[in-house]
Amino acid sequence: MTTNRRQFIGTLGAASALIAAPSVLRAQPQGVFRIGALCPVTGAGAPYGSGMQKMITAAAEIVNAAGGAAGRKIEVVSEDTQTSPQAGVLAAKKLIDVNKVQAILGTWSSGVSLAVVPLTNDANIILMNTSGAPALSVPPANAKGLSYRFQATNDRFGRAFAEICAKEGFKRPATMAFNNASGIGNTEGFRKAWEAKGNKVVANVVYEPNQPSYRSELQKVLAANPDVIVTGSYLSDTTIIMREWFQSGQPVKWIIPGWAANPDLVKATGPEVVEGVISVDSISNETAPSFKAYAEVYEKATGQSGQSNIFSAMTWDMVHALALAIEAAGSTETAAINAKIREVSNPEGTKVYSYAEGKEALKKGKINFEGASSVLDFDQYGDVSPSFGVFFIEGGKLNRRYVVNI
Amino acid sequence: MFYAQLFVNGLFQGLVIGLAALSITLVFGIARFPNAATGDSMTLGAYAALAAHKASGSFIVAGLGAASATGIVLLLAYWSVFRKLAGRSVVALLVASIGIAFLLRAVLGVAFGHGQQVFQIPLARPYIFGGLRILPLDLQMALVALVTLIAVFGLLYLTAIGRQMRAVADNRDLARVSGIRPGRVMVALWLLAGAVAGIAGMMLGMKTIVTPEFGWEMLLPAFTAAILGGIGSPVGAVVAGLILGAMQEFSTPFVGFTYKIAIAFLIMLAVLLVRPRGLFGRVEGVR
Amino acid sequence: MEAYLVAIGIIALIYVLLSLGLTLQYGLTGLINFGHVGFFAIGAYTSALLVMNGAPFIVGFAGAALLAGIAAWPIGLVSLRLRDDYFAIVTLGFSEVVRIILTSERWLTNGVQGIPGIPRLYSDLGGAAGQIATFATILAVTVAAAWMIRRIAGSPFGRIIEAIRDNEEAVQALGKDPPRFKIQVLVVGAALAGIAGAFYAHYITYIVPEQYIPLVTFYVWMAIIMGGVGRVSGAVIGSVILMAFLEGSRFIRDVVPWISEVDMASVRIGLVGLLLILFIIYRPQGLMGDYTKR
Amino acid sequence: MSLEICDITKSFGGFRALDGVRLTIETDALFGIIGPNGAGKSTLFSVISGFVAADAGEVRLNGNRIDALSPPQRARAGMLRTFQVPREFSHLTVRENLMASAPDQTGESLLGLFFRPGQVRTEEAAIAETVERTMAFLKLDKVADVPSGKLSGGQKKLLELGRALMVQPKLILLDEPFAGVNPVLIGEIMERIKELNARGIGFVIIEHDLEALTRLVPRLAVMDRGKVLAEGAPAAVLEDPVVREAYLGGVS
Repeated sequence: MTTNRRQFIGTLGAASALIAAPSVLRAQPQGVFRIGALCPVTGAGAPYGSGMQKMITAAAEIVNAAGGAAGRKIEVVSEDTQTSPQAGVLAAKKLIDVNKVQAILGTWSSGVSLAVVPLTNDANIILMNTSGAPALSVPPANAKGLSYRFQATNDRFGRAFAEICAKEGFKRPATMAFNNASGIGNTEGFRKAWEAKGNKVVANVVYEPNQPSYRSELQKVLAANPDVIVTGSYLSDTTIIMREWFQSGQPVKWIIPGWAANPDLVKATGPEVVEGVISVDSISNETAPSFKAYAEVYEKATGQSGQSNIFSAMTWDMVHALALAIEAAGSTETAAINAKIREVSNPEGTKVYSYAEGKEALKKGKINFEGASSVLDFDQYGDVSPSFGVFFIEGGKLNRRYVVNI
Repeated sequence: MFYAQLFVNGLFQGLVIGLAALSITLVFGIARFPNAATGDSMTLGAYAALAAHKASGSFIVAGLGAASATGIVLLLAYWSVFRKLAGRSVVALLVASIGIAFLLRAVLGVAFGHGQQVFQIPLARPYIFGGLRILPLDLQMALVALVTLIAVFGLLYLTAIGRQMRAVADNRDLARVSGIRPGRVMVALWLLAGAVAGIAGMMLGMKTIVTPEFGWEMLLPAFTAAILGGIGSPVGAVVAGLILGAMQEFSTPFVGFTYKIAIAFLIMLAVLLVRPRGLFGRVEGVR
Repeated sequence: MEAYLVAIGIIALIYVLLSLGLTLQYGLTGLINFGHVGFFAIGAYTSALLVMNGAPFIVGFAGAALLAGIAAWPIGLVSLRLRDDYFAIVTLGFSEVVRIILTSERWLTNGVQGIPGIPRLYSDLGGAAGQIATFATILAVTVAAAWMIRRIAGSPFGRIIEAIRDNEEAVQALGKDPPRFKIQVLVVGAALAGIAGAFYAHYITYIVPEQYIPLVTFYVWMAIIMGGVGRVSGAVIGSVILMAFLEGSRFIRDVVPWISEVDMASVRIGLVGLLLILFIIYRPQGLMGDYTKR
Repeated sequence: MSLEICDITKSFGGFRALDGVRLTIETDALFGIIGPNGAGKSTLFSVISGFVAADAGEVRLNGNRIDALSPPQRARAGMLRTFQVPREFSHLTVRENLMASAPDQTGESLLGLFFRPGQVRTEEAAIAETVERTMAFLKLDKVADVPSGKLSGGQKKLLELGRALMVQPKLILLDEPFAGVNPVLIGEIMERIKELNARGIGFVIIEHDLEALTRLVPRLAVMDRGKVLAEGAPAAVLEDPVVREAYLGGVS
C-alpha cells in the first residue's frame, strides 16, 4: 500500500504540473479557430447526429472558402455524445482539454446539453445546442450567457399548441404525455398557456414508454369526453395509441408534435386512422436563400432532402452565426464573440443569407443573418423563436394550413 | 363498467405475459435457470413474423415463421453456449443468457434498423358485449394463444418426448436412471421454449409496434408470472400471466400509469415471501 | 490531454468503486446482485439533493452511503429466504422500481426532467485544480475501499462469507446465521455504490432517471467477470478494461468503417453480450484469476 | 440428558419419507442407525438438525422442544451434524475451514473487525491453537494449507468431523462417516470417535456399513420405509426376524 500511496502522490504532482502549465502550451496554432462538433452520432439521436455533424463541417468549409473569420480558418474536431450524458461529458472534456476548442456546437438531447454546459462555462467557451429543456435557458446552466439554443423549447411548443387549440375552437382539451422531459415539457407548456387564457384541461395522463398497450390510458382520457387530445409523444407510442384509439371508435381530434405525426406515422397506421390529425412542427426558414444553400449541401452530403433533418439546418446556422460574430468582433476572445452573436443575427441590420454576403455587408454596417432553420433571432436567454407550421393530415398527406408565431 | 373494461384490457395483455412466462417456466423447470434471453427471443420472433408476413401475407405463415426461427436460434444458443456450461453454477447460465439477450438485440438492431416496424393489419371497430368493448384483433389473438397452448400441452402430455421432458423436470437423476437421454429432451425443450417465445413476440408485435428493444421490457412481468404461477408449472404460468395483466391494469386508477410497472415487482416479492411455490408449483423450494 | 485522461480516470474510478461493492457481494459472498445500479442511483440523488439544499459535501456523501445502505436492508431481509437465481431477479426488479420511483416522485426528484446544476466538488479551486482534487479524492476513497475489502477478505468475517459462498447449509450446520453476514455484505456493497453515485452526480452535474438502467449493472458485471471474480485487483483491471471499451468504442468506426453510426450503439451492446458469453465459457476466472487462484 | 424423537412424520409429495419415527438417544451415547437406501435416515437427520420441517411430531433435546429452532440455533445448542456428501468450503484451506468453524468470533462482525482489532487478534491466536490441536488429532496437519476441495473423500469426512469439533459439541450426528473411505482410514476415524466419546461427546451415526457400525456402537436402530423396525444391541437387533426380513432380504 505504501508504494501505491507514494506513486499516487507522485502521479498527482506530475499531473497538476502539466495541467497548470503555462498558457503557451494551451495556445491555439496561429490562424485557426477550432470548434468542436459534439453530436449524437450514436444512440437515440443517431438518425440526426451524423447529418448534424456533416453540416458543421460543410459550413466550416464554406466559411473558410470565403476567407475565414477574422482572418482565421475554422477547424472542426468531431466527437460523438452517444446520446448519453456520461459519454457526452467525456467527449466534451476531450474537445476542451485535448483539442483546445473555443466553442462546442451541436449537442442534441437535453441531458447531454445540461451535462456539458457546466464544462463550457468553466472553460469560458460558447455552447450551441438543439435541446428542448427549459432549464437550459436560465442559471445555473446559462449563468454566463454563453449558451445558445437553436431549437424551440418544449414550453414554446406547448404554447403553440394552446394557440392552435384556441384558433380551432376546441373547448375541452385533454393531454397525454410520454414520461420524459420532452413529452411532459410539451403538455405542461400547453397546460400553462391554455389555463393562462382562462380555460381548463379536462384530463392529464402521463404514460410509460414500451408498454404493450395504452388502452387503459386512453380509456381514462376518453372518459373525460375531450374534444381534442394534445400529446407530447414520440412516433412509436403514438402509433400504438392511434391504432387503439381508432379501434375504440370514440370521435376526438388530435394535436401531435411533428416528430411523431409525420409520414412514418401515416405509413404505420394507414391514412384512414390519422385522417384529420393536426401535426405541429417548428419549420425551417424554407423560403429563404440560406435554406436553399443548406438543402443543396445536405442533399449532396447525405442523399436525403434538407427538410428531413431540421437539426442539421440548425447546426449549419450555428457555424454561420458563430463565424459572422467572430468576423464582426475581429477577435477570437470568447467575450468579444459572445457580445456580437445577437448583433449579427437579430434585427436591426441588413438581412443576409450566406457567410460571404454577411462578411461583405459587415464592412458597411450592421447585419441580420437569416438562417436556414429559422430567422435566427435570439431572445435574452439565448433561445431562438422559430415559427410553427400547422399541418393537417388529409388523405395520408400532411398539408400545411397556416403558420403560428409565438 | 369502467373497471370491468380495465379488467378485460388487462386479460388480453396478460395473454402475452402468460406465453412469455410459459417459455421461462419451461426452461426454468427443465434446464434449471432463469433465461434472461426470453425477452429478446420475443423480439426475434416478432421480426421473423414480420418478414414471413410480408413475404406471404398470411398470419399462419407468420406464426410458423416466428415459432421456427426463434426455436432454431435458441437451439443454436443451447448448442453453442448453454450446453458448454452444463454443470456450472446457475450464475454462469444466467449471465450467459444475458449475453445472448444483448447479442440478439444487437444483431436485430443492425439487421432491421432502429426504426419501428408494424404489422399491416386492417383495423376494425370493437364488438360490444353488454357495454364491454372487445376488439376482433384481441379475440384472434386469444385464439392464437389458445392454439399455441393446446399444441404445447398436447406435446407435453401426449407425446413420448413430452413425458420425458416432464420426467426430467420432476427429477433429473431419476429420469437419467430410467433411461431418458437428456440431450434429446434439451433439444426439444429449446425448440419448444423458443417457439412459444416467438409466438408471444409476434402477438406483442401485432398489438404494438416492433423495435429491437421491445422484448426486453417484458422480462420482469414475465418472470413475475412464472414465479407467481409456480416455477415449472406451464398451466400456472399462463394463469398467472392473465392475473398479472388484469391486476396491472386494474391498479391504474389507484396508483397511476407509471407505478403499474412496479406492481409486477411487488407481486413477485409478495409471492416469493409468502407462497414461494406460487399458485401451481411443486414443493421444491426457492430457498 | 492530461485533463481528458483525468476525466476518464474519474469515471473509471467510479466504476472501480461499483465493482468493489460487487466483488464483496458476489465474488466473496456469492450474492447475485443484479440491482447494483439502484443503489448507485439512490446515492446520486441523495447527495445531489442534500448538497443542493445547503448541506456540506461530506454530509451529502455520508447521506448517499447511508441511504443506499439502508435501502439494501430490506433487500437483505428478502435474500435470507431466496435461492441465488430468485435473488438475482428480485434485485433486478428492485433497481427498476428505484428508477420508476425517481421518475414518478416529481416533487422530490424533478422526475424525468432530471436535476441539473448539481454543485461540483472543489469548484472554488477552478477547472484543472478542481479536477485534480476531485480525482485525488475519489482515488483516496477507492484505495480506502479496496483496503477495506482486502481487510475483510482476510478476516474471520471474510472466512465466513466465503464459506457461505461455497456452502451455505454447512455454515448453518456450524451454528452461524448466514443472513446476518449477507445483510452486512449487502449494506456495505450498497453503501459503496451509493458513494460512487454521489461522486457521479457531483462530477457529471446532471442526473436523470434514464441514466440508471440495468445496462449499467451489467457493465459492472462485465468488469468483474473480465477482471476476475472475488479479487480486488480483478475489480480494478476489469473497470479499466470496461472504460477502455466504453471510450475506445469511439475509435471502432475508424477500424471498421462499414458499421454505420446508427449501428454503433448496437455494436457496443452486442460486444458486451459477446464478451460476457466468451468469458463465462472460456475464462470464467477472468484475467487476474478468481478466488480459486488466490 | 437425551435427544427424544417423538412420532416424526414427513412426506415429500406423495412419498412418505418418515412415518411416525420414535427414538430416544442419550446425548453421551454412541448410537447407530442403519437401513437400506431410502429408509429415511438422512431425512431424519435433517429433521433433527432443523433443515427439514417435519409434518408432525416433536424433537426434544434435554426435555426442551427444539422444533421451532433454526438449524444454527440447534447447532449452538451443542448438537452438530455432518453431511452424507461432504460439504467442505472448497475454496478455503483445511486450516481456514476449521478456523471459520470456531464459534462466537469478535471478527465475525464488521464492527468488531474494524473497531476491536486487538480483541480479534487475541481470539485468532487462540483459535489457531485449537485448530492446530484439532488437525493433529485428526491427522489433517499435513494438508493444513491445501484447499479443501482437493482433499480425498476420507479426508473430507475427517474435516467435517473436525469442523463439528471446533464448535464444542455435546452431540454429533454423523451421516455415513465411512462411505467411500478406505479401510485404513475407517479404522482411524473409528478410533477418534471412540476417544471423543470417552471424553463425553455423544454420537449418532448413520451407516450403510453394517459390519463397521456393529464394531463401533453398543446400541443401534434399524429403519426401513420411514419406520424404526427395531432398536437395541446390535446382536439382538440383527437377530430380529422383522429386520432380517426387511433389511437383509431374508439372507440368513
